[in-house]
Amino acid sequence: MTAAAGESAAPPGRLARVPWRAMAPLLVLAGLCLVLGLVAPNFATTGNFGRIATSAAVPAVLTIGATLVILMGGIDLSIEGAMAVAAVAAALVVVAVPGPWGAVAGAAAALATGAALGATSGLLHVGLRAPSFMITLGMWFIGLGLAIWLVGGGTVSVRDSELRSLALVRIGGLPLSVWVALGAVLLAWVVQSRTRFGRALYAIGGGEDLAVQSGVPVGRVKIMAFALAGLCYGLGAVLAVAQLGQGNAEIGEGRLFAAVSAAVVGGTSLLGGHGGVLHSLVGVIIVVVLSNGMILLGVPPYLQQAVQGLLIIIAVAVSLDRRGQGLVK
Amino acid sequence: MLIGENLRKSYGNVEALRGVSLEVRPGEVVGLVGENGAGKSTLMRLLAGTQRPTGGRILRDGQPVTLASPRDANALGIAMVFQEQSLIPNLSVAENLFLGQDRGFVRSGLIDRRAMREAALRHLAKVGLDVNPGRRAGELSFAQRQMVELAKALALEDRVERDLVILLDEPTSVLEQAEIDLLFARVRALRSRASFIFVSHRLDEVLAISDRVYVMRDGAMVAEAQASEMTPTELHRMMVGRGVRTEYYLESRQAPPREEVALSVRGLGKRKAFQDVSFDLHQGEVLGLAGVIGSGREDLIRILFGFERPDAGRMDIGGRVYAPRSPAEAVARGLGFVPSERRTEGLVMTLPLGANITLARIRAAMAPWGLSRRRERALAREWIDRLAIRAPSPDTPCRHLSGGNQQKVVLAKWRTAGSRLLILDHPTRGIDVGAKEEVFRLVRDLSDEGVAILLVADTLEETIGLSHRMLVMRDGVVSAELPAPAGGKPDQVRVVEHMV
Amino acid sequence: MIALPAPGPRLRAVLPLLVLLGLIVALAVAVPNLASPATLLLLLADTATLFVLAAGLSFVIVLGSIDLGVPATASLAGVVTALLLPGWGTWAFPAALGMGLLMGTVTGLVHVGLRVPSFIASLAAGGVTGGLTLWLSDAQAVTIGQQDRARLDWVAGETVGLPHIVGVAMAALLLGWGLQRLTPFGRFSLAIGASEAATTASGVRVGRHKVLAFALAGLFAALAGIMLAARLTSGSPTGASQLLLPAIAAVIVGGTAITGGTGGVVPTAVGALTVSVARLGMTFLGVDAFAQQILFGVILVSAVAITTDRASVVATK
Amino acid sequence: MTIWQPARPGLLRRRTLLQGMAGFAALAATGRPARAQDMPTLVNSIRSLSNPYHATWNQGGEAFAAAIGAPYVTLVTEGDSEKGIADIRAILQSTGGNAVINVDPNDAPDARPIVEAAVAAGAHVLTQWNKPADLHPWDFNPNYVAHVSFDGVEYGGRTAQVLIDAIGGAGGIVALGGILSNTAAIDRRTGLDATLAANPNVQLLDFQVADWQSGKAFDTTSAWLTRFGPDIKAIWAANDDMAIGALEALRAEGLQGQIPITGIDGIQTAVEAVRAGEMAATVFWDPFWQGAMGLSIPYHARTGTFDPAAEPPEHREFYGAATVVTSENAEAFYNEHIAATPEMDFEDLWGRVSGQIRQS
Repeated sequence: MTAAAGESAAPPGRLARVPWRAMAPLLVLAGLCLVLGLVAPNFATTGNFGRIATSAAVPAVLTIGATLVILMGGIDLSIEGAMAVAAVAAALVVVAVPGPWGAVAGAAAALATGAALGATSGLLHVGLRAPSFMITLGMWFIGLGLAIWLVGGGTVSVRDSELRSLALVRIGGLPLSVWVALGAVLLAWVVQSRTRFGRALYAIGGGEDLAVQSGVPVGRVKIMAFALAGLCYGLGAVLAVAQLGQGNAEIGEGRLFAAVSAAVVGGTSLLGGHGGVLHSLVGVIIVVVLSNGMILLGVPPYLQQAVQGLLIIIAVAVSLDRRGQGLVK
Repeated sequence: MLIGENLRKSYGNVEALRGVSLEVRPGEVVGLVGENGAGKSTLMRLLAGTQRPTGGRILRDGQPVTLASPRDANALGIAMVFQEQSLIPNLSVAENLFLGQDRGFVRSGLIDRRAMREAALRHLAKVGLDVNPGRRAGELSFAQRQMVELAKALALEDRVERDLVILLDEPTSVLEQAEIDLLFARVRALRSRASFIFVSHRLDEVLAISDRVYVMRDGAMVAEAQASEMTPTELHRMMVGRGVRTEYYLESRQAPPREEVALSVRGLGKRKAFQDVSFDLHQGEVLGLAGVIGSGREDLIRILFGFERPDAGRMDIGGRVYAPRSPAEAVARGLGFVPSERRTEGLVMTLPLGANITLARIRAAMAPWGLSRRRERALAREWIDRLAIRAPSPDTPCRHLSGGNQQKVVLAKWRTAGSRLLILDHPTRGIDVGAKEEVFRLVRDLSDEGVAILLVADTLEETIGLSHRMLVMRDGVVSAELPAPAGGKPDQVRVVEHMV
Repeated sequence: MIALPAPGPRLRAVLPLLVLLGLIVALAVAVPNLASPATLLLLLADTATLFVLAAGLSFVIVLGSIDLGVPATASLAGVVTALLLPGWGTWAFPAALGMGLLMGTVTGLVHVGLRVPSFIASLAAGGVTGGLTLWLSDAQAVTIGQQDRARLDWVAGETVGLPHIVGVAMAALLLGWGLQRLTPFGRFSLAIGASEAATTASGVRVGRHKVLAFALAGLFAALAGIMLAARLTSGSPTGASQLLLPAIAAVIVGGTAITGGTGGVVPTAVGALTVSVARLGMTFLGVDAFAQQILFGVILVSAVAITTDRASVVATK
Repeated sequence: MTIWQPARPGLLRRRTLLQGMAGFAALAATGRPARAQDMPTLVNSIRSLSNPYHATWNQGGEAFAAAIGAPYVTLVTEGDSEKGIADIRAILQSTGGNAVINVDPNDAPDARPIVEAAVAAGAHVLTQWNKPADLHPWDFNPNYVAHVSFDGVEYGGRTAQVLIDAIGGAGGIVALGGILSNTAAIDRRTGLDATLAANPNVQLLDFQVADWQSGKAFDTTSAWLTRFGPDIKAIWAANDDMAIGALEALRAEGLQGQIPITGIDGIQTAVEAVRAGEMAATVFWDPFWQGAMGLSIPYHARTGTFDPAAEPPEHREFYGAATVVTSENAEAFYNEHIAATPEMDFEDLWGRVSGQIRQS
């Protein structure tokens, strides 16, 4: 996807240098909040913003993981499977290890399981040189199956474990999970823009063959990216278990398409090389605000599904930098 | 000191380099000239490590070395400034400069952006380019990108103790005159730290900048001389060898074109590519477009075939307005296009011969009850015989054919489609000599059948040899229109004057 | 280029079939009273709906794109059939097929017109179709009354032991094979999937063929929806929602590369049967229900590993 | 031209290994091959094993099978009607009809093809929850033994009544529904609406769908807290998973226990919440009973203990007795059902019959 030929002379004036394309998702979010603020009853209240943040915590962490893979031009469908097996692992360990250490061990178990599943996806993708779409689809089933097998399909309750403090202890009006999610986004932003690994993601997304020629260790970076993505899904599982007080295989249901569409709505291009974790965060907030707003407006349930579909098309069509677009597959 | 000894390279049965030797002494600027297809780019790719020789060896400071990849070459202080873009568009200038080499800027795990920015500014200063290192490479102009690539090559200095060897492949083709002067000033200033190999079509430039000049022809080194003792015309004669080989281009078969106008173009223009181009193309006529890279001839033919829309001007075919919005409309109006990128735009590599031949006019393979493989195979066999295509069977995927045979399949595709106007974009690029002659015969056959041909050839000699008439373009404007009748072919040097 | 000694093209085309036959033989050995024609018919009948949906999907995948909205279109067709049967009689079927064609065309136009990646365009279109289906069915399964059930006979019935649904699936296979093998659209789909640039430069109207592929995917999805509704004598708004992943698996396991340029409905038929045999086999062998998911994932990964043509692939995304 | 040079021979060996593994994995699976002998195979067909309700159902089936020493198979539909029917047909084929099937159809219409297939194969079948209104066991004597359901309408209504009593008969209620098109969701909503109609000064502020999932219930409830805030006096949920989700949303804002919540299914976390006073009520179907007796009744019909044709209609289509667990009986219920593993008298076939199913 080479850039458009010779379009270098940007129109004169400061305003013109602002990349309108990259701002489109922010404009969509601002517009959405404006409309809802006017129309929906007490939408623009601190309480509601707090609740939006709480609901956005888990999807945000999942979308970061998905973004790392999408930046390279790949796709990761194993979110729901990785999250399920990580959640079940966390709950089992929390119950098994007595005392406050149980929560810490549980969280570690979830992160490790997620990372392990992610690394496996990466190894298979690089080793067998098979498309990431299909490898992660297989890993989705494997993850889900493992989760069901570990607890015989049941649910492990962690109602009174210290892990719940992530969801119940509030600082500055927001539960710990929101701060953890923000921390994760910040960390991911630093990794993405300030580490060699992060820049390699963009290099692979922008021109993999050039990156190989320049000596970027593409294979290692890809495996690391899938492993880090798995780590994010493990963290998402920890936050979800803390929030719902239980771990079972159904915890990941419906989270995949929400995460991928949030990343794309936020401006992270599926072709790789463009966007990033901040773009995806904006996408997540748009999706969560929309569903929150639709409930406040009392939109009938089956219309909500249609509205979400339309939003995705509008946001993607608006933010697509069609000028530099190669072939749209 | 960099020495190449008896280097050979062949692609399948096409021998691109037949035992070439050259030497680059420290602080020296060596010129390398030769026609398209003479093997210049192949030699450069061997020295830069992007490809591996099939024979001979490379010595660096006396030691034989094997260059498996550009990284190996960089480690030995050899860097190449590519002709096409080798920058990653979505990364910043600084990141492109240090791609794969950014280990030095890492402080406690994080890239020290300020240090990287300063280093980038330092390297950019070396090539006199004041551009914000934070800007994305995709937003720079061609000329700016060329300068960044030069800076990237020079950045090797920090990492390699020995003196550098920098390979410049057609660096001036996209630059304005002012930028060329700047580049030459930089090269002269850097002679203390690096030696250069300078490849260009512009013979005057090569002589101006180089100490010594090598001349290549048909994959072999034919001459080596001090630049001061050479003139462009002498250089050109050596490049071409014994005069224009009249019979090589079947000049005897160049019949005069017909009266009917196949295509008339008036005042055609495209911003930043070319302006005010007008010409008439007659049936059976071969109109050659001459010009160096950046003259606008490539953009012109892509507009004629509907890949892009012009900003100004009018075109007519057979009296009716012709403004194609897509290649499909161009084909519908009887145009055909033999692309320079044969493997990506010319053929569907995984599909067999027969399928490619009927791609432009599927009706040719349709029986009443549907697409008939039998009819398609018969058509393919017919073209295999008529064009002497060496292919095991009509069902072999095109990927397994040699360059020359692939080109014949492309031509067969457009003959099957019955194109009345054919655009040939570097038709003989990357194919062996034998196949070239067959392409020339095909061009003659087409011309005799009244097909109008617009030719963008690899070499000036080929353009002159094949064309009835030539349009010379320079920097987006038609600088001259020269007749090239059989027996009255213009002298190459006179044409070059209009080109450069 | 050191070409990896990947299996030759002829072997790769036959490989999925060998895997299928291997599985069937293994199953027949493991569960003796299974090896009977009745079981084979049972297997074909149970695979029919999945195959028709996957066949529709294969039109789009051969082009190098993907359509995640086909299950929603199938459910829509099921609901439309159930709603219109009492009033329109047998005209309900063409109406349902028409709806499928419409939704597929819309998805295609969004993908080609707005240049939105097909992954997102079809995901979003599926959301809209799903909403429409819930609204039409007033969010509940629409049962087909006793008096209209006779009209379903062409799908749900049997003659001399041969289930009609298998006949319908065979007809769909023949139609798909015809479209892909005998029509210019079929040839151009393969060419676009293999190299869109070369096909465009040969004067093919690529956009038009892409929209047609999505429309056909919608049509086949609608037929699958009708088959599902007929077998269950009712149209449910979420009837086909679970069929997306097995359908994609069927296309890939059959040997059609996800990147396009190869395969079609015939390999997809092999893939659909393989998926059914694998799922059924696991039930027959009494494979622990927990392990079935894991096994299915493993089979998917190994199928991809075998069918991906690695020799020419430089960078797989 | 492959720039990536994986010219390691190892890769080829790994691919042949993969091919081998895929083939044998299907064969050498861990399950028990089905032994053909006189004892019928007991089959439980349920939605999935990833939800606690059906997991307990499965344990009931295993307990009964172990008690009588019969082979036991679990089939899961994963929400796919086609797969549900295909799997049952497959089991009928492999057991030659010598089977007893206890099925919770994925959707009401699925019951017809399943019953017809079972009867044709000579197996005995008992359906639970979903079946088409015009499909009756007595039309397929003796193989279609019975249909057990739980009066979604009654218990949807009774849990609503518990809420109305808890909030003193007045105020706003919000309701969380299951997957829109599921019969259970529609029945329970009908019960809720009926009770609301009988209490004019209680109004339904909003009804939203959370697809039986606690995650969606959490988000919906927190949005409600914004929209209605203090006006929400009680939350009605069509199942326990969604009730727990709503409870956790309240707990995140320290409101747990202040707003009564009711769910249905009687899963362990819900019963514990009722004991802790954080939930007003749940309805315990006793999935363990459903899994066990759903097999025991048709098994006894097959072995001749009773002739289904001779049984009265309320034994052929009956509502199972369910226990509404409220704060009063929570403690006793917990000790009997959750703490101790319930020992079950598999012979007491009709002990839980509570009235014939209303013919709609």
